[in-house]
Amino acid sequence: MSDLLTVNGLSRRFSDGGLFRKRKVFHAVSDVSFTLKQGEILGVVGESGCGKSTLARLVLRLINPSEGQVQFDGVDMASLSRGDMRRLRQRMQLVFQDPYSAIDPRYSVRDALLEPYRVQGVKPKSTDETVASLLDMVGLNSSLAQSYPHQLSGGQKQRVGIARALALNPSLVVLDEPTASLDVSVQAQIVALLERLRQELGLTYLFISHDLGLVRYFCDQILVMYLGRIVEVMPSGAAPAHPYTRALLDSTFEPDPKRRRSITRLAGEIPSGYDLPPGCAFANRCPRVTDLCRQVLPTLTSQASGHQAACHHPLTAVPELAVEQRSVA
Amino acid sequence: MIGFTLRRLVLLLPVFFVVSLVVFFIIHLVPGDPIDNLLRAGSSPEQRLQIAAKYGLDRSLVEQYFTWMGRLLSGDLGTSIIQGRPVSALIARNLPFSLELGIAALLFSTLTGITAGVIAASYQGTRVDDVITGFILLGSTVPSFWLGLLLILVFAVWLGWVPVSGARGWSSLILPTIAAGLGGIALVARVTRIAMIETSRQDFVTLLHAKGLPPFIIQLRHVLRHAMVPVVTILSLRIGWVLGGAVTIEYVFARPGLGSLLIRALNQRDYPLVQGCLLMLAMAVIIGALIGDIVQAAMDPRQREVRA
Amino acid sequence: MSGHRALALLKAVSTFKGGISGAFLLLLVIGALFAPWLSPYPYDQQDLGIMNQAPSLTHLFGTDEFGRDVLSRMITGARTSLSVSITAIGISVLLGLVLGATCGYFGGTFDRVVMTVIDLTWSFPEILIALMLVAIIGPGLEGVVIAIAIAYLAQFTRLTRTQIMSLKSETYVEATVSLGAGHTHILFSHLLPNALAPVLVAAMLATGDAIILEATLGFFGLGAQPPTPSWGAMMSSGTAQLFIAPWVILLPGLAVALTVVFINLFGDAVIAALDVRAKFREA
Amino acid sequence: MLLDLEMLRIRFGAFSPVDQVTLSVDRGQILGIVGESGSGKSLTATAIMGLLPRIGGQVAAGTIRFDGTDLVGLPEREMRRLRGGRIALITQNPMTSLDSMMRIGPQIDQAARLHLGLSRSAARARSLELMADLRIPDPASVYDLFPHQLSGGMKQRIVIAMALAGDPELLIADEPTTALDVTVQAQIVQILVDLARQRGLGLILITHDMGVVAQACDRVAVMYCGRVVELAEVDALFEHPRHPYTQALIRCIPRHDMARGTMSAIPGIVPSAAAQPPGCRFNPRCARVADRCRVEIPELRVGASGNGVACHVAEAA
Amino acid sequence: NSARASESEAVFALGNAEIGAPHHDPIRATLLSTVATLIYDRMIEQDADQSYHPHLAESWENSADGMNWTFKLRQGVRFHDGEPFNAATIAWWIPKFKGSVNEYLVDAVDRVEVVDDYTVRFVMKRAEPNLIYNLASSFMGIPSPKAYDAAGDNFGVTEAAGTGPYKFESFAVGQETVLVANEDYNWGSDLSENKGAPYIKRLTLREIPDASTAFLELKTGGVGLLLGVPDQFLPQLQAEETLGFRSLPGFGITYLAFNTLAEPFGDVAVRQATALAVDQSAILKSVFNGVGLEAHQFLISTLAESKIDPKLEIRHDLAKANQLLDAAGWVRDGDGMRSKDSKPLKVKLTAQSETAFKRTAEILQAQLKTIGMDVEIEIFDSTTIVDQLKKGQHQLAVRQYGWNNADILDWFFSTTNIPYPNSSGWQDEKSQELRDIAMQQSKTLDERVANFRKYQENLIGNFLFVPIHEPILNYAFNETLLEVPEKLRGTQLVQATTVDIKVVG
Ligand SMILES: Nc1ncnc2c1ncn2[C@@H]1O[C@H](COP(=O)(O)OP(=O)(O)OP(=O)(O)O)[C@@H](O)[C@H]1O
Ligand SMILES: Nc1ncnc2c1ncn2[C@@H]1O[C@H](COP(=O)(O)OP(=O)(O)OP(=O)(O)O)[C@@H](O)[C@H]1O
Ligand SMILES: [Mg+2]
Ligand SMILES: [Mg+2]
Repeated sequence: MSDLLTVNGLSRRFSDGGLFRKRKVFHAVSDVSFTLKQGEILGVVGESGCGKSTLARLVLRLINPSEGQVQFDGVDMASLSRGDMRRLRQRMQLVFQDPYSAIDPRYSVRDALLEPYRVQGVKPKSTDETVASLLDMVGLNSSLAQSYPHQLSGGQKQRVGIARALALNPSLVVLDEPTASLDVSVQAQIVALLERLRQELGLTYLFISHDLGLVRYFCDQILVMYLGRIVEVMPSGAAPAHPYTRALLDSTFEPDPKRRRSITRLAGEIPSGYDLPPGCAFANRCPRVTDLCRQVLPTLTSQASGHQAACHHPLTAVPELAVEQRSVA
Repeated sequence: MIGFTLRRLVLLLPVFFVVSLVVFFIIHLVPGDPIDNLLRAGSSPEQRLQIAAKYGLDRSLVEQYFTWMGRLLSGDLGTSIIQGRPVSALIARNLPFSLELGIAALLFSTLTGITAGVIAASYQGTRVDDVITGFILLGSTVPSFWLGLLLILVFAVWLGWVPVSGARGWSSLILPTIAAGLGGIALVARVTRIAMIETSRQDFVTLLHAKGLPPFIIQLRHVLRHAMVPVVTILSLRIGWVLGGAVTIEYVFARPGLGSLLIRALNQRDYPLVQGCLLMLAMAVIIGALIGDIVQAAMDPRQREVRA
Repeated sequence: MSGHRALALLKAVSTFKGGISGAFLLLLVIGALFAPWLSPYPYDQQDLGIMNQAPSLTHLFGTDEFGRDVLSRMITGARTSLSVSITAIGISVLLGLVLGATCGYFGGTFDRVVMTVIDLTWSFPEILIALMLVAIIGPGLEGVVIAIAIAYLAQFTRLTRTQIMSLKSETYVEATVSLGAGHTHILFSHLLPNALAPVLVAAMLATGDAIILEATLGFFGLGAQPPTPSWGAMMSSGTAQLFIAPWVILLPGLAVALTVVFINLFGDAVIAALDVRAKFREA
Repeated sequence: MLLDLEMLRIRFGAFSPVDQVTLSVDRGQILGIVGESGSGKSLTATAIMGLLPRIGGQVAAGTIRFDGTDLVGLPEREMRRLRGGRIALITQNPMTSLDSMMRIGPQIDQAARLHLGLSRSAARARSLELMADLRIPDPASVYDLFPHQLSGGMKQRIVIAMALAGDPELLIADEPTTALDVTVQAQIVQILVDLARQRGLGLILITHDMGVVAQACDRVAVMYCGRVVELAEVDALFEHPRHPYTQALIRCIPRHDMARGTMSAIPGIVPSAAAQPPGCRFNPRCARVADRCRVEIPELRVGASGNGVACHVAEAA
Repeated sequence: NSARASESEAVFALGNAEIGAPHHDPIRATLLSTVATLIYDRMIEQDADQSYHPHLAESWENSADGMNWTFKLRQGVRFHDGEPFNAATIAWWIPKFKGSVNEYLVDAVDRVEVVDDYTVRFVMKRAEPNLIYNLASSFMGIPSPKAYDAAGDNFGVTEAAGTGPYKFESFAVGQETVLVANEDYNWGSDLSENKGAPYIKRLTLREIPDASTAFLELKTGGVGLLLGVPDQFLPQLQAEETLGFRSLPGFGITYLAFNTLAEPFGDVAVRQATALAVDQSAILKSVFNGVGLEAHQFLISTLAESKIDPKLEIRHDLAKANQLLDAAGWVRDGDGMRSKDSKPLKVKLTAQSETAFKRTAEILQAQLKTIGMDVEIEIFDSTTIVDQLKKGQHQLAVRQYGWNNADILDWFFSTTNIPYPNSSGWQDEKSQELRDIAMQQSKTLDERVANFRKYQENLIGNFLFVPIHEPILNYAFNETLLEVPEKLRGTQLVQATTVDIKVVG
């Protein structure tokens, strides 16, 4: 499989303030590199504000990076003209977290589905057929074409969002927490739909989520982000090497009362992206922290094949955990 | 906070320059000149030239502007051509009256408007809401000059409670205050009402109710505080209106004031006086907006944080 | 008009407040449009023999100081008052949309400069702006129209700008960008149409205020040139009339008040109707 | 029983988004209410708090018995005495649950001053104590901060402290962790569970996360379209879910040990409030639907064990 | 209510034309209110019939060649600041006008010679019979030299001192002036009954711009006397039982001005037709409520110069007007409007925004329609109108002047005053010759009268204006508060009458 997407040293800073106000720099994404092979599903997990959506926007070049490059199918996006970039957008699409606001409330489903063609100046053979087949593809009844967003349920809206993203036959689909605002039963439907579409259309997914369980279920490879940085890259089934990933995993509640277990309590607060500590950003909450962590930024190092962690004291190296444990029940 | 204020004040300098430019050229766009208003039947053409020379009106506009600006920077607003007195003195004489009425009307419309807005919001969707909104609406549909006359007729002529006109003592301030403030009530009440309703939909209000606090405490101590932010914004932007907007009221109630001074000056093309008044108003407006920002920042801790 | 905007209007009209006020406004507009046919007398026909006569069967609303029929003048006056305020607000809305959209969409220094100036015009008493403009432009309705337009420009610019700024961060706008859309498409297919509804409602309410402002300017002798009547000019045609022939002044005053009240009621009904839709969207 | 809801129906004008809600919770017990969005969880909580009139609703039928007294029809004054005192509420979003213009401390004090009649300083002392109990670092300085200066997890702890300030016997937490990060979420659930256990509070934990239910609750009420479809001990529920909806719900939770593509989904969509099907509301989506389900509304029958299910098929089995 | 508060207090409301005076310094002023006449005495007083009466000048004499004026001054007069009034005062005073806007008043005076303590002689640059008129002007109230020089720019604002019956107490610009009686006063003029201190001990003069407000103040007793009642209010006031009225002959003329340089008014026939179409009586009735007089010539009727040949007076004559237009080639079209060479008879009528002007314009519009003239009204503020007149942008204009001297003809029609104030653009050798005679070659008052009559007859024959209305001055007072003499003295209700007004009770 070829590399569809190559991201290299991508960073994005937001600065706040102005002429007369103290300037503050916010590191939303720092030094992120990865490659995504054709047909693969790459998962990105991390907590709110860690830069997942920013990464998605950078990858799609909806915003410009402060540093680093993104190569799509071998082409550096920075080298493209505005027009070329707009044309390239046909090949990479985005599905949003919040289906409720992803469609213009004044657009009917039909309008929304035809918008990609309008924007790209492509004329579909038959508009009615196109709309019908798109709806069919995402498992919606074609009678919904005349509906407006407020007449649809969340799951239906998300399906429309997916259909719109697929209208122009993209190769890459970035899914930015596509099920986060949906109920579990609907989430299951959407995930199943995404899986089917991937197989039918040979899509490549960059799947963003805060739910490690879901990502582990759905993705081939997982990027774990913490405060804008990748802390771990791991194959979906592997045991985590980074204490943060471990904590994430421990924080998910198993839907099984028989497996009630202790929860790792993380001390400390998530630092603000404005004043990041010099060392490992997780240092103040990490149970394994040493002085080294506070001073030196750990880089991604290989743990096993296809498994990297940015940690001075990765978990596989020390199997015993000296963590405060408490029983829930 | 002080730093924030200072920075905003520094920003005022370019604005001041632009405003002065606009003010100067606008008044000179108006046809006619002050000399005709100065000369009476019987005077000679030489006299006209003499006066033009005396006030520099014979020079080019650009030249006049720089002379004016030069004086301005040294704190001199110039001398009124028609009245022959320093512009600053004329403004100083009229300003207190404008302030008195403006502030009274502002207080009146703000207090009444907020009260009405709070009550209407508290009884949202009921008869009470309808009656209050309707009443306020009616008050704002009558032009103020009109209202002034009617108020005089009722309260001064028929009932004899207050003097008909003039600017002596608080009793003569009552009717002008009402006439000038009534229109503002609608604005304030509307904004207050909507802000209150929107605020009461927020989660924290639900939680306040869940704490068992009496509704009126919630409305007054919590919801109103939030609702005041947009009200303050609106009011701070209306400061110009406070100083110069009561022209019709001043006219009807025979009160002096900046508005009347400015209009008379405008009618007589008394350039230095018009420029002085306009500049003063513009500055008041800008400073009003600044004060509004500061008050808002003081009220809302989130803004305080960002700006500190 | 898009489907649900029509729906909102329908909804507004179907309420009690909305129905009554809508009917009144409709009558008013019809009256203004067909003024020459509806007026019992030519509005400028003087008859010094019947000066200042109280309302009677021959002159339902009485006569004025030149013996002209007040009813006829009020019907024609509705035409002037409405067209002045509607034109003024129309200009204001158009300009406000353009300025507000540009400022809100592109932001930056341009935005800051424009908004400073705009705020200044807003904080300045309308009456002063109007007096200066009329002095520059000359007498007649044009000056008044432009003055009113400028007086309300800030309101619409601000409103549009706020709308555009908040819409700009809506997900569906980003979705459009990710489809490869350019500025034009985003502005005209998404931002402006969505920003329009609140601006139009505000415009409607402002039309009422503009009628009052026209009246106030009439007080200073600005506006309609005699013998053209406007409600404002009639109301302020020498307050002496108040004591001699009150109907000449009171009736136009009443017309102004009623119109403004009904415009506001109708606006409220429309807002309520739109609000329902917004809630629906949330659900 | 501390709280006992029986056949509660909530009405908004002509339609009743919540009906046939029967559930109960005892002191020291944690009851989970799960259900998809719009299933009526929050409305039920609102009804218990007596806050329905504020949003224009009313209890149309049924009883809400709190410690023996029926809260339905209780005068507002007395309801207000309970609210924030013996019954407390925690809402979903800590970001918007605090008055952003008021300092943290006084917001916690309010309930204690109102319900316990404490003086300003006594209330303050108590608030600081509560904050310490909830492991808020340096309570004295947090006391004087404004909400925006705190992180989400910290804010939610403040909200909990606020709820505890009136010394409640019943605590209703309406999705207290949904808006929080995964790692923080775990802490908050932990805190609530500890509270129920240590203070002997009755806790109603409203959530849509079966994981939370499994890990934290003693008993569960599963809601679908405004009705409680199943009421059971937590172990029983997960081991032998009786209602087809409960069964389906458990099956669509992704687990890391599941192979991709093995997760099953519930077909169809939740019917809108305006277009509820006749009979069992789940019937159009139910895998085991019978003819009877399409016409006859199944009633929730609570047995002696306190468990029950509202399903014709499950009952027959 | 201050007017009732004390027996000897009163409040007057200034007339609309007097409002806005920035100070009470007669030398610098462009606008003076009644206040000035109360603080300062003049050398000569003029009565309602335009006759002259001694005041601070007990007598005066003009030499036969008109080049010397000798004045005998009243003795025992003191300024409010205690300074004596004498010949030195006059010698200081007259040169003060140099460079002021009022310089023209004493322009003809070359120098003032002090003959003795109470006699002064004005040596003239040229003969000026009108000097006596000028000396009676309110701008010729005499201030105290000492106070004047000491106060500088503040004179008339924060302080003022004259020899008049009232002393200055306070002045709030645009609002009110408070005066107190000068108890030492015993040099009242011939025109006053009361030669001593005024009866009203404390007098407030308020500025109330809105006529309705002023009316209501009078009615409620907030004001005792209105100095100038707008015509529209008169019927209303007359209906009030507690109010009393006095009037004085007018001080000016309302007229329709032509621009002879703008077609079609270059044609005397059109001007004449227009003039004859104007029905003064209808305007008097509807606009001015029957108050005042119809005007048929250009000067106020109390001036001797106004008594011209009655045949020349401009009077309504519709038939003749139409005849004239027919003859001039203006034919009526289908809609009744006229045109000539397919150029419609459509003209602009400029008017000021004040009610009386606007109404006059409206009625003129209707009247001119009857001769087929299509009139479009344009309302401007007064300054803009002056600007338009100066630039000759007008065609017809409703104007009014306030002047009680025949030399107004020179001001408006002399070639030297083109383009303004001679905005009619009138340039005619014969007219100018008559003007020169009237203005420069009249040695005595009688000669002056005769010369001006001839001058006016010439102008009227050229139809340079349409006289419309001669307003009279109306005063209303509250009879429960004040007692006002039946007969008012002076050209306006000023000092002469004020000192005779008593407070009731
Ligand atoms: N345009 C912007 N200007 C300033 N700051 C921004 C901007 N966009 C994002 N940020 C900041 O960057 C950080 C990362 O944001 P991002 O939306 O990428 O997070 P996320 O991981 O997607 O979070 P979530 O799970 O809540 O969606 C946030 O703290 C956000 O405040
Ligand atoms: N104020 C209201 N007026 C009318 N209907 C309402 C109101 N509030 C809620 N509803 C309806 O009641 C139903 C249940 O709402 P509720 O908020 O209890 O759901 P929920 O289970 O809490 O959902 P979520 O998980 O999204 O919070 C919804 O379908 C909603 O449409
Ligand atoms: Mg995101
Ligand atoms: Mg809920």
